[in-house]
Amino acid sequence: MSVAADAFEEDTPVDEAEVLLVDVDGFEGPLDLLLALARSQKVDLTKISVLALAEQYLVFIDHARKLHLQIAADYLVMAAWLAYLKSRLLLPDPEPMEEPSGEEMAARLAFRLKRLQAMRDAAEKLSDRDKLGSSFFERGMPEAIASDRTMRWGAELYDLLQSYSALRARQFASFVKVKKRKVIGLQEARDRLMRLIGDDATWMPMDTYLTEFLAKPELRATARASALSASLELVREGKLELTQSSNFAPLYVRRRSASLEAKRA
Amino acid sequence: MPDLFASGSNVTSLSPEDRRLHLRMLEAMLFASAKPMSEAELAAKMPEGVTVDVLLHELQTAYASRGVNLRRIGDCWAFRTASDLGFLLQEHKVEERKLSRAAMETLAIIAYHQPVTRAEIEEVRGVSTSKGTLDVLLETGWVRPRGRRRSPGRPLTFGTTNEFLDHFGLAAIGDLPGLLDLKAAGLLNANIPPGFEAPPAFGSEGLRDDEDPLDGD
Amino acid sequence: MPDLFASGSNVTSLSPEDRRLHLRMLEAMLFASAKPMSEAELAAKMPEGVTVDVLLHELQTAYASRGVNLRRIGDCWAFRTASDLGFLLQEHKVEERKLSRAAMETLAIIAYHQPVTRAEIEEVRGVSTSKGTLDVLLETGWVRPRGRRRSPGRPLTFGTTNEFLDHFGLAAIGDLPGLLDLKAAGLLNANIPPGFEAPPAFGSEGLRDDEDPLDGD
Repeated sequence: MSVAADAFEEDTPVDEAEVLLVDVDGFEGPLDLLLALARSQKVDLTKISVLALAEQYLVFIDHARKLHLQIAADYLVMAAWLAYLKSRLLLPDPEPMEEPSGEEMAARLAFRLKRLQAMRDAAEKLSDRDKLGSSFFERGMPEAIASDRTMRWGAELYDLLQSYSALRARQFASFVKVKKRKVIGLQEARDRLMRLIGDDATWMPMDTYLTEFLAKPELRATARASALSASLELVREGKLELTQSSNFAPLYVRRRSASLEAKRA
Repeated sequence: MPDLFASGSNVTSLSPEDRRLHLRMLEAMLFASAKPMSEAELAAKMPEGVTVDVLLHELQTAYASRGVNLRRIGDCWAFRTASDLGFLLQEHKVEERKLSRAAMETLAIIAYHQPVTRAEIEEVRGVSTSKGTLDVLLETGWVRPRGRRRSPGRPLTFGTTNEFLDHFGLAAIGDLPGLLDLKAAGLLNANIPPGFEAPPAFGSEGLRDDEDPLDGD
Repeated sequence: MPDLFASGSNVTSLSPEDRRLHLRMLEAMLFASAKPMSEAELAAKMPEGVTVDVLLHELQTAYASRGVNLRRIGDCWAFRTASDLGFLLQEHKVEERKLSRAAMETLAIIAYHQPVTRAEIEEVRGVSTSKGTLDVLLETGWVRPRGRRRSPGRPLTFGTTNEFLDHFGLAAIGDLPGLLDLKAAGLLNANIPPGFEAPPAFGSEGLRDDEDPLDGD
């Protein structure tokens, strides 16, 4: 519940690394920054100069970069877009193209700024309203004469959604547990091979030494993989020999005779 | 519309506006209070020198013929339903009871996975569902047996009712948020493994291919 | 004392006694319940054929100048104290959890743009909605999923509830402050409305309608 409680105060930053100077300054993304800059032009939002605004924004971002501040990607995307918009506004529009004209792009941006401002004003007006429980009140003594009582089951949609998501979240956890397969480690495979092969210098299929694992489908892959890796290591150390008649044919293994001789010597 | 307060004053020393305001103040306080209020309590909130008892009697007279009366209870005052209309409140004494967590979860599973058998519910919840839980849900009227699964034992399948949609303000079962929606709304914190979306919620109407009607047995 | 019900009837087909009884019944039910009651709930308790909405409007007018007002809340009605008397009732004040600026902004967008999808909310705000913001709004009970947009992916749409109207003292969504102005200005559209003027771009060639040439100084 602490997450929800925090959200009442402020949206919680997702990642420390994303906390940037521009965010620290209290901006909630490029549009918010643009709106603040537009207001600094101190004119009616319908009369802002989008070109001047684009320049202000680019200067702001440039300044932040000179201070070697990390700037979130969406601010940079907006900067690139505004630089493009600027060029479209300054240069006469070329032949009519597929994409909207500079003027149309500017109008679109101005519209979004005005709409965001309108929603902020609306939020403020809502907050300022007389509200239930603070300016006006419900009946303090709702009447409930007891007798013949019927029961009504209370449940909100929120409760239903909350239960279902909590339930599913629990399952994701167990889902992850299932994925944690048993793995035969390299060391385990190596010890096993050495132990089972012992002094046997006859060629035996590698699988012979793995029968116990191969019986279990979920262990087959890991047992083969680690046995192969371990045997390669043992070959390198001069303790085993491996052979195979062709691609994908069974792999044969035996104790290396040289080492046997060496041991006997 | 004639005004309740337009005339009949017996407090002549005050301007009509003041008198009107004082009556409104008393009305509001008596309405919002969680218990009957004494004259002293009321007077403490009124401008000095207001004769509360005179005003209260005036209000009492005004409300005497109404659906709600101002009643004197000991030395306190409270609004009460007119006694001849008590029969109307039969349903308001309804006691609202919260569903248990187990019942809420079972309801959610039935809503999202319908048609679903009891064994399937238990599999999703990971615990066996007590008989009482399903009974409670059937009692709410939000859940109903839909049919029988065409599988060994022909178990009953459960689904939701129109009352369920009504209660939760949904136009159709398909309007229940899916897992991605729940996650987007911040309700689901877990990572959703790929391919683990919510099962498609089927309409509560009609039987599925693997279901038989209830009266078929 | 003049009687509230003595005249001004617009239900002439009924006897004055019947009309008076019906008004009393509505008063009693609405006074007894702290929660808003729907017209359907009220009508269910009334004799058949009674036009509840006419009577409710009549009651509303009668109570308009009183300490307690009858408020319409969507398709529901409830008695609430007059908001200018809130100062008397501070002891009943409910501790209100303060919504963050982001949550308030999101709530306003949902209220004014409903039905609205999460992607549309994000488009208006210019940022992705943090996890938990919608969750908090759903938990307040002021916001609910309404349905799904008929577009690719069938995203969930959100809207406000009757509790939202009740809390902010609105009779209907149409009463949201400034709603008509915003609509007229095209600011509730997803797309730029026709005729929304492109603001003058500095340094662009040629004069605009609102400019005069710099003549010979």
